[in-house]
Amino acid sequence: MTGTSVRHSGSVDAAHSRHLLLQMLRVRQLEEKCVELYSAAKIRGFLHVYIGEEAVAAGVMTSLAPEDAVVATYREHGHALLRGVPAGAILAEMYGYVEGCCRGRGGSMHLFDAGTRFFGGNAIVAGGLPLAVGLALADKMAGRSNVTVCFFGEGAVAEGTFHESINLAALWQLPVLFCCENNLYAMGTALVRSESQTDIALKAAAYEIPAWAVDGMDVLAVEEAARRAVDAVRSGGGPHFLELRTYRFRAHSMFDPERYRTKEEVARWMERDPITLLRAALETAGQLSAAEWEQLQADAQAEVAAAVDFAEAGTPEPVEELTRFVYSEPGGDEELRTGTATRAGTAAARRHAGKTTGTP
Amino acid sequence: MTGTSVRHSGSVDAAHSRHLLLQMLRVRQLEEKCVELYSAAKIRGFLHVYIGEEAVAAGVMTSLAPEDAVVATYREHGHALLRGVPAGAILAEMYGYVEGCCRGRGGSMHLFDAGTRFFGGNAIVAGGLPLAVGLALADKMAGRSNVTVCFFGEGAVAEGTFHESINLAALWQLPVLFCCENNLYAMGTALVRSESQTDIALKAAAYEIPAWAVDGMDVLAVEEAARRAVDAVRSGGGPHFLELRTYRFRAHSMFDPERYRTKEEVARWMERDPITLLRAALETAGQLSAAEWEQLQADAQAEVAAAVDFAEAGTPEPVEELTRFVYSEPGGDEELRTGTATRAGTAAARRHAGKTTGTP
Amino acid sequence: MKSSYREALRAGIRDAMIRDERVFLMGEDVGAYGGSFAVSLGLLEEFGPDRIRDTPLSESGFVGAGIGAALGGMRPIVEIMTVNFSLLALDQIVNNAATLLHMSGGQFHVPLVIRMTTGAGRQLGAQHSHSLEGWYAHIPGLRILAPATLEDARGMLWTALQDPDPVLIFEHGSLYNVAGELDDDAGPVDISTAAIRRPGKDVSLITYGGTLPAVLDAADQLAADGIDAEVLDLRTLRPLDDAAILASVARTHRAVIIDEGWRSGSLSAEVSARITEQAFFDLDAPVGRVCSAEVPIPYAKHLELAALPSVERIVAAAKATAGAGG
Amino acid sequence: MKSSYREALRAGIRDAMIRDERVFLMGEDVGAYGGSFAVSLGLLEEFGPDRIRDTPLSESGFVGAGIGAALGGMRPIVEIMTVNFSLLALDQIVNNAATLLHMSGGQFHVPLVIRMTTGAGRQLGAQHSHSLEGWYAHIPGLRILAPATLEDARGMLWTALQDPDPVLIFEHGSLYNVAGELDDDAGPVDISTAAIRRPGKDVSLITYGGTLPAVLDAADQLAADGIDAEVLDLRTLRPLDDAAILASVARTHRAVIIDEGWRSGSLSAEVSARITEQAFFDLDAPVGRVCSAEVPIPYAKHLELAALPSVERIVAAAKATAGAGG
Ligand SMILES: Cc1ncc(C[n+]2csc(CCOP(=O)(O)OP(=O)(O)O)c2C)c(N)n1
Ligand SMILES: Cc1ncc(C[n+]2csc(CCOP(=O)(O)OP(=O)(O)O)c2C)c(N)n1
Ligand SMILES: [Mg+2]
Ligand SMILES: [Mg+2]
Repeated sequence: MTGTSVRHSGSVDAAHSRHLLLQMLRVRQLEEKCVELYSAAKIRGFLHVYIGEEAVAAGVMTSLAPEDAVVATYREHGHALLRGVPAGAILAEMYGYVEGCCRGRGGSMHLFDAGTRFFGGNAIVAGGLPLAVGLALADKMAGRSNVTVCFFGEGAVAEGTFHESINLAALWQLPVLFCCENNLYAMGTALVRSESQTDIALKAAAYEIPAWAVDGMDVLAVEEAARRAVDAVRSGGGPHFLELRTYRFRAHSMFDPERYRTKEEVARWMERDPITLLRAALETAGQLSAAEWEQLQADAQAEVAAAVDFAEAGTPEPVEELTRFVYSEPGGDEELRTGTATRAGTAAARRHAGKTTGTP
Repeated sequence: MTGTSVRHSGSVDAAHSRHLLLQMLRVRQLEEKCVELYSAAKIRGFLHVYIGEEAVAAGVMTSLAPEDAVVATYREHGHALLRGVPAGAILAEMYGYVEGCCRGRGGSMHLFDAGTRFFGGNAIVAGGLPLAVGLALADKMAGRSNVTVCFFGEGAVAEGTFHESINLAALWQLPVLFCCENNLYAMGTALVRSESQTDIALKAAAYEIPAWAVDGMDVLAVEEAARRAVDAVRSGGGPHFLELRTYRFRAHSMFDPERYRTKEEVARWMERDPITLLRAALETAGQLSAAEWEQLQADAQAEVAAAVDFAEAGTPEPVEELTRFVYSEPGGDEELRTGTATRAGTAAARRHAGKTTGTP
Repeated sequence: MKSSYREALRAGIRDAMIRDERVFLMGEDVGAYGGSFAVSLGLLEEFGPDRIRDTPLSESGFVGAGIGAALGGMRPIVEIMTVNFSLLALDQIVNNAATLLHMSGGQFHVPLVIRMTTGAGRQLGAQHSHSLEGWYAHIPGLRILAPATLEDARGMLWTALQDPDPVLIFEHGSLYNVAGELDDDAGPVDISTAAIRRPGKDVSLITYGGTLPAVLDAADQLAADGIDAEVLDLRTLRPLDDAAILASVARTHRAVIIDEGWRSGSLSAEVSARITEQAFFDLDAPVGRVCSAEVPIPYAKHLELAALPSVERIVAAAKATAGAGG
Repeated sequence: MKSSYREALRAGIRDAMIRDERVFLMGEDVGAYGGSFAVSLGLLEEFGPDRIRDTPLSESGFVGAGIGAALGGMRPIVEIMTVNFSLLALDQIVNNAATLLHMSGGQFHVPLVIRMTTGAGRQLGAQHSHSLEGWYAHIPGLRILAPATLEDARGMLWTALQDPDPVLIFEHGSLYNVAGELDDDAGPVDISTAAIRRPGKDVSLITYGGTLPAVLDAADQLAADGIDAEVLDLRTLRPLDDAAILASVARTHRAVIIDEGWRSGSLSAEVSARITEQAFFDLDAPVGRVCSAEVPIPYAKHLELAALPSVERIVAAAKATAGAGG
């Protein structure tokens, strides 16, 4: 299937589709709130939102088991949320509070959560790929049938680290699923100005690994491709590669004047908003009533509102603790010695949300 | 022609073939002398010889013009010699004498010569590739129709810098000829254990650049492929890539016990010794008499003997000069401010050789 | 004329592009995006995509290509978006740019300028807040510059481009918006000497780059308390202007060095060691240092601020030094 | 039993592989080739290709994979052939290994050990002779070790593997063939303290790693001239054992630091600055330094030797320090 574009075909369970719609809505609402909070100076630093690309994380995450691992980029709020990191812990992190999923030490670009095996959040383009390779190596050596999913942008493909990582994974037949979120731009650099070979799936296939291009605006297509790939990886098929063709509707970050693309181009892509597309398909099929749609939106909004409350109630870490977490603390803080347990702050955020988030 | 193996076919001028034979012999004799001198502790540090691979440098260099640029690796004595750096200046360099092509500062792995636009000698695997890209960029921006040839081993293909360099050259359509000397091993690491895709030409083609595999033991095939590629590059065809399938007959360096390959394998490849092959072909065609063969050998030997004399007569640089050449010397040493001129020591070696070396 | 530090840098690049056609600017998003910190904004329109050259995300590749282009006779200005990403290009910088002249026995010069943003203070977290210019200053073969003023932001580039050897210019991210008066015809500046930004006689405050404003503020506060601090801006971190450092210490007999690098192995350590070696018997008190806390820079604002040199810490260190010894 | 430094290292790796099945060794040519410096010779045969894992030439990739494997519960030993090539992996080391614990607010530990050869002295030229361990010691989050003795070569690894944080071990190339007696049951050693290798009362010679033998020779020569030098082996370059340094200086009142790094920004500068800061009024003379000349290491033997710290230069510096002040 190398190099061909996969689109979803066939029937899917309506309830499950509505579930996917909710996942995308949750990310959308959270991201819109982040932008709002940034403008209100509640969040600082660099902020990269995922609006327009929700189908990718939503479609991939459903195939993962709790023991699987996820590695993402600096545009990772959605991945963290759909992996199960509570929205409150994410927002509190961006507020810089100790209740944040990293005590406020990481910020927007560095969300981590041991409890859900969410390995970040990496602000070095392509910096997460070797980590994913290593996590998969550990699983393989230990005989565990886990999958490591690694998200990165098409801009990362030009980095040498991409090349080294894919080669290692292929050579050692490691259980990694590489998910390239091809949104056509790396900041202001269009794909045609960064790659001599713009067919990313084809490029990946040159490492002798199965690679498909997928319509990243069609969450059902993404889900189908991801399920197939995750199953293959899990059953010993070695690394797989998905190129998810998507688009970011907003600026790269809060500092981007978007000189490099036209409003018309953005508008054209917004016609393929993954949320609108799925909503329309469900409505056409009579599988989403107006009331149901209202309810999904209300659920997502309620979750985000609760998360804002949680973050607003957060507290700064005492400044005396500045030099903690540079080296591990011998014995020390129980919470921090576990490696897989959920931090107290994150657990509190989860309780505060008052309902399950519906993700694995 | 991507991915297919090129072998020489058709008739070639006998005198020219004998010329190529001589070039290979010159390298062979020089390298054998280096090994001898190393054992005699005249040469120190790391020493990597090119024995078995002579057809590659010999076949490529004939297509180059004086204004072209050459970038090589730590296994570069042959490239330097055939580019026109006098054998005496090369040996004196390895003796650590000021008459060496780099005053003895570089050693075996770092031969440089401004006069022949020989840009090293690079002991970081893949480290020379970006330099080649940059040299070609300079030529292209200045509107010069020069070609930059970059030699590297197949081991370099795994490095991220390879990937970044090929992509840049392809994207910007720069006049570079990439020559991958695929001798199947990177130190002790066999190609199959370093690349998931072992067809290097195919891999290179994934960057959308013309790439061919060539029998690197057949100097005429190499020359034909190189001429074709150099012409294409020079006339604006963008970067080209040659995979030259060859083999190193000796150990990686003077410290290599060669545990990773069998004597039988080496013996099999030695049956394809590029010198023996061409000699046999010429003899069969009645184009190389016994006397002619003796003469070629004698010529090569004489050149090397003269080079040894030259090196033996060398002198160490005064130790007071230790910290020179860290920063450029303002005004200062005329010889060192030119950028393209031949160093006095190198020129002396050339005079000493007492005859032209027969290379461009 | 009124100028920001960013505009001064841009004017410097423009000047160079106009003066010498071998000069070009290359880096990630220098063109279509307008520069990640808007330094090169508008230059693509003026000079075109050949000379304002956007690169893919390939720090090792395009820095190495800059070295090659310099070998090939061009005068490249390579922009690395931030010093954090320069680690990906370090092999090219240390093993090629800094050594080619030497390895070739003086034959091959590398007239390359690399510019990059450095420093913390904007809540960008551990992977975007390094201050590694002092670290780079360890490498022979490189010249390291840290413009702290508008004049230097504008004038250092041209002088650097005249240097036949590789020069790295570090622009502190917190300076881009600093604005002030800059002479219309502000021209090239010297890049080998330190500058006294405030003369004084009681203690030498030695600093550079992004911490200069805080040090000047600290000197004002100290003045109010009757301590007359001299502020020395190193400007060039390699090679260091020992003469200026020693002359200042000879006047004041006390010194505090302030830099944003992590304390251990910081540039401050080197300056301190040199003062000890060369002016030990001039000193009335041990040389002090104010550096960043030894922690990857945290995102949370209050923690980040606590990690960085502050006016308060500088004042306190100066007072401790002034009070010590006798 | 008789052992070389190389054999001691190998024994350390073997011990660790046997004791803990999560331990594995990964790097270029560690397996089929037998290790570029023969440290891992024979281990492939004993432990198989899964645990003695040859990697392609991809320093960034396999070092990063080591970090990932450590996150995933393994205890990887990553061998980088030499420190020179580690520059290609620096982004992974500095931006990931050293920061993940902090960025994650203490959640993710990186129990990774990276071993590499360092140093000059074998005529390998500018790209193969760096001594960058002192440079690495600038980075918070890393622990930096420099075994100089057989005991440390054998024993530091296991202790390093118990550390939940990344540890870098630097093996000086000139030590591999050094041989001597090593206890059969030589076991893990402490990795947080410096060690006095020769007690003395007149001057502290502070060093580590590859220069220790020369410093000990120098101390013998000094003894012949009536100067009783104490030799302190730092062993751990980060974090530094300040207490041991200060205690030695408190006894001798004079110190010379010897390291093979380039002088500017060397580890010696940091040690000097710390002594000045914490023991200024104990000192009878300025702290001295003997480092490498600030030049990419030349190939020619006489120039290389002239660039490196030598017994003569150490003796001279110690005498100058002993003679200074009064
Ligand atoms: C190594 C490195 N270089 C540059 C940057 C600055 N930077 C941050 S995001 C980005 C664009 C990345 O684009 P892409 O990989 O396509 O991901 P996207 O932002 O589109 O999701 C750049 C250049 C960085 N963070 N890391
Ligand atoms: C970045 C880097 N890593 C490791 C080495 C050590 N090393 C020197 S040569 C070599 C093998 C290179 O093999 P290849 O590229 O195939 O060239 P060949 O020696 O076969 O000509 C290695 C691993 C190095 N010099 N540079
Ligand atoms: Mg993108
Ligand atoms: Mg090879």
